Amino acid sequence: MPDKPRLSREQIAQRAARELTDGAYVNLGWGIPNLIADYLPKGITVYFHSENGILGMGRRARPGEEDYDLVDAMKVPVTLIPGASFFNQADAHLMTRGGHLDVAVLGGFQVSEKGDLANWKIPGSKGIGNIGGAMDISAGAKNLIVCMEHNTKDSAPKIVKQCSYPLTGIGCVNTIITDLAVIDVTKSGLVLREVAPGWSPEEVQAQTEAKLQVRGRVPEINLG
Amino acid sequence: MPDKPRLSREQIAQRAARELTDGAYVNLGWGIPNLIADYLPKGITVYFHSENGILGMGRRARPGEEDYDLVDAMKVPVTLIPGASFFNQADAHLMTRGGHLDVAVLGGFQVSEKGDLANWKIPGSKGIGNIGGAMDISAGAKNLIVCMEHNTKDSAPKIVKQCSYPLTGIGCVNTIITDLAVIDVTKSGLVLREVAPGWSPEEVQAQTEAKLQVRGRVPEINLG
Amino acid sequence: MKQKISPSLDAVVADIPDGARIMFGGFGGAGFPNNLIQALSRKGIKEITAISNNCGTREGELGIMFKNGQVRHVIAAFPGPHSNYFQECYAKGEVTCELVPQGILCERMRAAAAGLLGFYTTVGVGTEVANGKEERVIDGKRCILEKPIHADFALIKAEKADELGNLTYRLAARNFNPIMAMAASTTIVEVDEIVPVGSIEPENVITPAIFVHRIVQAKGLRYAG
Amino acid sequence: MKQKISPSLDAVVADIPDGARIMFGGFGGAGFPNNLIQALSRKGIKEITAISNNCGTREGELGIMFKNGQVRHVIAAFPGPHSNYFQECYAKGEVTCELVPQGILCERMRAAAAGLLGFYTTVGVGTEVANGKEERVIDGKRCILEKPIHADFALIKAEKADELGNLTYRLAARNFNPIMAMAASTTIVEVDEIVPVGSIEPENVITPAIFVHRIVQAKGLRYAG
Repeated sequence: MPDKPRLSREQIAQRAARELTDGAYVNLGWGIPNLIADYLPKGITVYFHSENGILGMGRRARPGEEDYDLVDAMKVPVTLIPGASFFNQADAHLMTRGGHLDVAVLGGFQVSEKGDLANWKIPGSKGIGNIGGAMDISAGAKNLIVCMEHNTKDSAPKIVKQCSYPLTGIGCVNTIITDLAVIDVTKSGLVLREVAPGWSPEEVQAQTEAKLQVRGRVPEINLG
Repeated sequence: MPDKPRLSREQIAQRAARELTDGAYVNLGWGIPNLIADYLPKGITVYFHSENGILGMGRRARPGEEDYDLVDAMKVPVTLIPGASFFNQADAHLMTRGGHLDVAVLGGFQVSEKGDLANWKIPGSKGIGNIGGAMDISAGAKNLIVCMEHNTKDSAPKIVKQCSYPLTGIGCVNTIITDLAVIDVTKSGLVLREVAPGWSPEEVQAQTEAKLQVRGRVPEINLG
Repeated sequence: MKQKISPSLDAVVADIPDGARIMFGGFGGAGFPNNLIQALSRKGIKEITAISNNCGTREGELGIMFKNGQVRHVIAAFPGPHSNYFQECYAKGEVTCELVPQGILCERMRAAAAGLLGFYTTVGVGTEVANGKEERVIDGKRCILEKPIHADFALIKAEKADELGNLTYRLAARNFNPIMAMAASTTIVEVDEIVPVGSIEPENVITPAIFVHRIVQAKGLRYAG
Repeated sequence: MKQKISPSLDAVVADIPDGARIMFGGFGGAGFPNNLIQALSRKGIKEITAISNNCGTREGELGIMFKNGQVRHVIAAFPGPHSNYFQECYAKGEVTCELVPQGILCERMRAAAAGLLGFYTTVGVGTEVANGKEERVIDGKRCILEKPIHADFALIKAEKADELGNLTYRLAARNFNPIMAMAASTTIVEVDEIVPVGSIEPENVITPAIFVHRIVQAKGLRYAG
């Protein structure tokens, strides 16, 4: 495995933030996605959705400002932006499942070349596991972005031909953003859109089990 | 047909009102049922439900008091009682269909001995007909009372072995209140509970196509 | 901030194409988007599928669309004895109509909104409504399969919108409006008043802004007939 | 007026029998009926089926019920990494668990509330969740049949109740509570405050009184852990 710098978790979030546009309604999942709100492009307003019935979450609450009736899906006290609204959890998931969100960003254990996502349970782990809202979100998102490291801690590829982990959803992922690349899931397979600075498409492919298609020159990820 | 006095429409409504208990949630349909609110027993509070999203309707609006954003299912301007609430039409019918109402009272063209109800369309009538909320209400009511005249204008029985009119719901009616009788629909058939003053069970049976069971002495309807 | 406020009734409906599937809010004279309906009719739209509890009253509410022969198909629970123009069109075979129990009409729209593909209900079993629908027994109860009703546009009426599209409704003028707002691809709301963002208490928002795509302020014509 | 207000936490749960199916509101530390849960546990109830997004945190929320071995079966979306007592019970086989996607958990309860017998969804297709469920293709999409979830009781938390049982919720403490209120045969609500009838604006009622059977005022214990 090339000993070159990869994007940090924060940089993955920063790159993902550039996929969000002004006025978008967006759900952010656990892990790297949850860092995205800190890196929004200047001048845009994004309405963050939380599955517990909030639209228009603002920044996290500062010490002393916490209200434990106002928490996000990770139980973290948050604030509201003007124009926020509350609704019940069924309506919150009517939004996720019904395709009302513009973008959903989830973490991932594995993504397959067909856009299958596995992100809720590690095989052999103790206990029954936790699904939460991930299956509703992945089934309904108009544009599902997965943010994750390109490889496991043991260097195994996480972008695979077929997921070996328990699935969250099938054919649901639109874009994968990792510490090495931005990859689009298309009908004809995975297309390499951008590579991490200093990495070649061939080097990224070597870290990837699934075949990555290259169409012309592949630019480097620009965090500017 | 015996030339004896029958209950008036108002008296049918008055008798039906006695089936309502304190605190009950009640939907009243078109026709005779709509007269019931005027005859509530003293000292009880009933919460009237309207399928357009009102719980806690009060009396009809007096002249000059009308607000055309506050109408019942018949488009008649109404008032509210304290503790009223508004909700959308889907939730209004979640209440009807989900068995949340204590009592629903509908008008009827025919009721069969199995409790089938026909009340939305007269065979051979012009146009496609109007279902409105009647099918949801009849399918979901915990206790469905039908108020109607015992016979058609042509003296034909409206309580029949099998409905010949287009059905609203099957096996849904619990009690029938007419200008001649109060009849319960039971698993073993129709049971005559009360007869109009001056009418004998035999005379009521003669006006009824379906078989009426008589268990002991059948009291007269008491409007007191 | 994305701009959802439209300068005029005519502008806000300008791109609704002939043949569109359109939901119309309102019940019993309350909560009808009368000004939007007038603008849509004025624009000369043709061949629409209208999804609405009823078919208007005389020239009021949806009535004008039938008078002008602009509707090809209706999905309704209570076409209405007062909708003489609908009745005429229907008798002449110029309009077809699917009659749906009112609560099922709501649920089918909500299913579309919620990304569900169908549901089983006992409502309508054994009646004309069940014709052609899949029937089965679940937990000992006969039930039929009902499918979602989607629409390209919803025209709805609210009392207030903030500039983002959060809505509140007045009294029983709420009725079908919040359901249709959720079920259509593009929701256009006519309101009495547009208020600044933040004016509506977040806990009192009835339709969250995510469901509202275009807002137009209109003085309320009303057809109580 | 029917009296729905109960004098005490212990009285209000006294008749909930062993083996009952009970829904518990709350999400992320907000909106849990903690006082009712404590009373239910204190009463020594046994063998319940708990329907809840999660299984509590340590001894907080539902945690105490697992610590005391009072739960036989759980239907949950996110049993939770922090519910150590649930995890222990589950590992020992003392508790069984049905894992349900969170939005589908809501919809299945809402289906029970709405008198629907089942619905088709794409959620969970091709995953463990689909095991044993009917699968079919509707409009070209693979989907599975999900059935309603009913309960004997719902224990919920609201901010205010009027004396009839109309409820409002504070901020995101709303979450599952309004859905469960509609889905259970008997709904018991713990509130911060009981206000006179007429104090809540009819347009701002979130849970109409028809869904609320018993009310108890309780100072809020809170388990933010």
